Amino acid sequence: MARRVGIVGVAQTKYEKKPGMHLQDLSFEPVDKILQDTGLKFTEDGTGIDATISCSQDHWDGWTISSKNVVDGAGGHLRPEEKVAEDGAYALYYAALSVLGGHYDCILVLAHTKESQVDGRLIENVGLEALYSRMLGLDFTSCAALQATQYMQRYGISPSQCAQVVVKNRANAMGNPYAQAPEKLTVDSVLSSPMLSDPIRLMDAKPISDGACAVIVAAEDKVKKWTDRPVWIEGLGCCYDRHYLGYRDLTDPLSLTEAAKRAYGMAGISDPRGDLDLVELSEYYSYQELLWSEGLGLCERGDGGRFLESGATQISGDTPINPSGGLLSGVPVNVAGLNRAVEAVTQLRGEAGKRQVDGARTALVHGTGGVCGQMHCVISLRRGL
Amino acid sequence: MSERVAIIGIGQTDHRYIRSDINHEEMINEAVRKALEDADLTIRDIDTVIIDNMDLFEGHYLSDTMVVDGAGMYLKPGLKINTGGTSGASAVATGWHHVASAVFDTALVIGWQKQDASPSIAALVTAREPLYDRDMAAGAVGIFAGMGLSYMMESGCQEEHAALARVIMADNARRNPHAHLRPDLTVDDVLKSRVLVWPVRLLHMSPTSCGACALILANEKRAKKAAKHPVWIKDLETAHREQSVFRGGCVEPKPAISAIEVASFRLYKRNGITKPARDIDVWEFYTPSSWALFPWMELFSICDKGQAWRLVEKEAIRIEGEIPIEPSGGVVSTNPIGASGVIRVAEAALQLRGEAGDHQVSKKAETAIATAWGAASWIVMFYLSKNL
Amino acid sequence: MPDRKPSKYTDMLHLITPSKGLNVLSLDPYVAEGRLAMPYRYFPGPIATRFFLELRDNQRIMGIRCPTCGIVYVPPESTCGTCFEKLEEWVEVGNRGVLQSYTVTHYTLPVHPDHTPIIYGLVKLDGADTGFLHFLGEVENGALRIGIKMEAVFREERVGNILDIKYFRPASS
Amino acid sequence: MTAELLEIIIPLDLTYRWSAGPHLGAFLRGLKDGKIIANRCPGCGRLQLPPTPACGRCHIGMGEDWVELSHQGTVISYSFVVDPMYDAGIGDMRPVPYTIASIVLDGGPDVAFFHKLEESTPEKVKAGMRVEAVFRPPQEREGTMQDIIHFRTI
Repeated sequence: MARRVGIVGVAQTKYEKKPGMHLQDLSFEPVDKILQDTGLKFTEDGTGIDATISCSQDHWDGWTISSKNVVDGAGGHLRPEEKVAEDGAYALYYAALSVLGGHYDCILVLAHTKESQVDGRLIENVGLEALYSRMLGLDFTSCAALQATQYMQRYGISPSQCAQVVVKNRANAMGNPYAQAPEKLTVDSVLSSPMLSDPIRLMDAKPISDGACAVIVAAEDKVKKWTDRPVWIEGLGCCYDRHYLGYRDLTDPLSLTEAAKRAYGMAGISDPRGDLDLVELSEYYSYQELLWSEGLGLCERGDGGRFLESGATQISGDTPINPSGGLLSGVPVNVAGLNRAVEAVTQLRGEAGKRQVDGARTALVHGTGGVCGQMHCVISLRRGL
Repeated sequence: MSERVAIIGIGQTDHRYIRSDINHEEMINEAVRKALEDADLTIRDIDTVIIDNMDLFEGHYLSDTMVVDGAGMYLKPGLKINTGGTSGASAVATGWHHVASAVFDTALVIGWQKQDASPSIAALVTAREPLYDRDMAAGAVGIFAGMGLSYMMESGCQEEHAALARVIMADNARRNPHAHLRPDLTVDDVLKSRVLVWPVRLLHMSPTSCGACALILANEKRAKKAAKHPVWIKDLETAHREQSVFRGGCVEPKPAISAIEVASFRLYKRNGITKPARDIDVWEFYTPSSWALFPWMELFSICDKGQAWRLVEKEAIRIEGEIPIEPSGGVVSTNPIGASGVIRVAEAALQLRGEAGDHQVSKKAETAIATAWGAASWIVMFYLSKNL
Repeated sequence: MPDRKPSKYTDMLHLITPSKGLNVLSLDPYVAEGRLAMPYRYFPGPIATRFFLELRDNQRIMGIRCPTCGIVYVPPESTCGTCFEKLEEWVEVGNRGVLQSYTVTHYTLPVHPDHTPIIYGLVKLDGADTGFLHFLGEVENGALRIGIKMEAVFREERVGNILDIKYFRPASS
Repeated sequence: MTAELLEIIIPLDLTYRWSAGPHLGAFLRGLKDGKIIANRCPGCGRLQLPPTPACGRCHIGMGEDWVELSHQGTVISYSFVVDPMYDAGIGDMRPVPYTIASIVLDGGPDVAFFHKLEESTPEKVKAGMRVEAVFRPPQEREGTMQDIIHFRTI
């Protein structure tokens, strides 16, 4: 690519239930933090931030045009602001493309969601097509349970292997001050949590969480000028699978593989497990960390369970997955994909404290949206020299 | 410099109050097939798909995921944009950035809304703060009443001129088979239409429509091999507005500079447009009410302050006029909200191709401005040109 | 059948219980309970309409075949996602099929029908190439395994939507 | 067979626990005490009504520099809500007709307050008219915009 795009700064809120915060308070917190951290301002002469790309959902905010809760604090007054109605990784993906397109040099990307203010299962129900699925009363958990049943039975993945994902990620979260639910767990404690929808138990699912985060991306020359620890966006890829559950092979994360292929192609990654120093992926349920590991080509199809048990994905392993604690430690939907990037950048800048993956130079960011991971977005990052 | 981007495929449905004959995925498919036919391409030639719509009108969460098959998005990269009334135009801008980035050669942009699914006003009102004005506010009529009121006081414009503007839009719409409302109107018909909030009458407001519009964008290499003459998107500009002053009545007591002026000044300056009325051949504004036409003609610097109604009185904005505005009949005739922003760009492009058929402007059309308006005075605008 | 006029949204308001409006739960921090209740009406379009009418009038499950890739979609869709072909070739599939996946959901939602337990399943009907998502019923503990034969059970009163099928139960051999 | 028109009718009914946050919360608590409170931006000095966390022009936090505004003001725009309309907040048709107005309160020139007018005969409602807030009796107030019944002409 002629032009390179990189990340100048990141910021995030603590992830927790926030009954005391209005949506505007929530979305402004990381903006206020990132403006102070980077010293950048919203400008028109190219000396600062040129545009804003936000990420939120009308259903989750309970607002038509949910970005009306973002515009004021995030430089939307008499300036360009657009809202991506997808997982936060897509907002970063679109911002990176916009910088590569040359119309803007510097874009503020932000995402916010308050899951605690509404019963998200009823939103997920209308996230299913209306003619054949919606009237059955399904939500994303019961659909994920159909995927987990098929995947686990076909490849002999055990509930305890899924529980080990929860144990790993909630332990990793103990090194992450932003995480909502850091905890030392045992496989048995996970396996004894109440069943939501066979085989998914309460602790196999992401907790309800509120939060927001922000990232500033910019063209190469400005990244170098504004930070001494640049992180370069080298690979971008996303992909849609089909919607209706029956039209897909739920055990084959085909659209994730395609998205990863595009990102790896752009970034020149031929051996993901070897080339990537860490992965921050979006596991809304424990089985998904195993399935997405296969989709990302970190291990063979069906080997997700053994790959987890091998210890390779621990912070000390050769391919740490979710050193941040992942979504299972509490990150809200939409914010999830952008939070993956915030954590990956924090790792690549060596600022991850107790959860730091030593010497990390390359990282993979993954976001997903839709029922049973219908669409995926993969972004590969590399620390600047 | 980024890749140059052109429109090489245009497709839209016939926009109607209700489409009980098809579901929304089939409506989208209709527009996509027409755009592919227009560009003489197949879905395999499309590298990425950008789609937009306003969720709560049909009540679908992640509505893009449900139309993957009909929209041709399977195993393709793409995403959904939603910026309210400007969603369609923001989606075109998103497509533009995707192609300009050189990561994609082509992009399919789809705007759609199927407003026969729910009471539109009730969905629109949920754009208000629930703890402040949501349970009292009632749609956008108040904004345009304020606009019309102050414009008449400042410029000497009379009600008859806004009625004439509405008649011209109806005349244009009757020459556009895709338009929704195509009545045979006289100024008296408009003046007898029921008052919503004086001076805005029922006929002055846009309908709720079902419709979809698809555009195919391509980089320079692909555009030059395209079946039809490519229309270049030379430039684009977006300017939103802070929301806090637009609580409730969406009226700002001390109106600071408007988003239209800010966005158009920037775009004009970058492209050496010094006299818009001369440099731009045709305009597709996004005016949800004919009362907005006058202030916006002046804010877009087509004419000086207070002169817009005189241009309308002289009927200069007609299809045969020297400054044709909204030859498609505009949003006041057709408003499937999610598609309206895309339709503006599509109609402007048809004019520059000389393919607008019965509503093709008489003058030679080489340049066009297409705009979208939404939320409380958010604006997205494009500068289109027949030549590179 | 006469072509019924589309209903107005006011005809659907009986499905939504009215309420007062904002209900202040606490003043500091300030939290108030509010609502977003909308009547949504979707037109199925020609393909889904034919499918629903066959369920209602003939207790028959129809699929549609793509002329290019040959896949038989049950339930049917208008455009083959893989080939982007318009689908018009109807195929009758049996009421029996193979269980591809299942789950028992242990929580209830207002959108759930009133029968319990809530068991969902994917059933690949004989003659179809895709899974059909629906409820499972008449299931003893431990009876469900991927691969067993299932059969559709229809409701007595059918109205022309997906719930005209009551559920799939393990097929009596 | 002529295609019969089928309809799939699925209402959506979501309940939200709206948090006002410190700024809008102060405003709503203020209404309960019979006050109309704005906050002033430390950057540009503009008042925001209702108070907001951030200033759109300075991109900084607004802080809690509260300013109590007069209950009297001038109407700058108005609408007569006449047509029957469904209200998603109450799951029912909204009682009509009523009149709404944007009102610049004395002491708060930067942003218009929004509420109902008591007067609804079109001839008697015009821009520039002076109005005053009519609060419910204190014991009937809950801390919502409905603590103000409407604005009456003065």
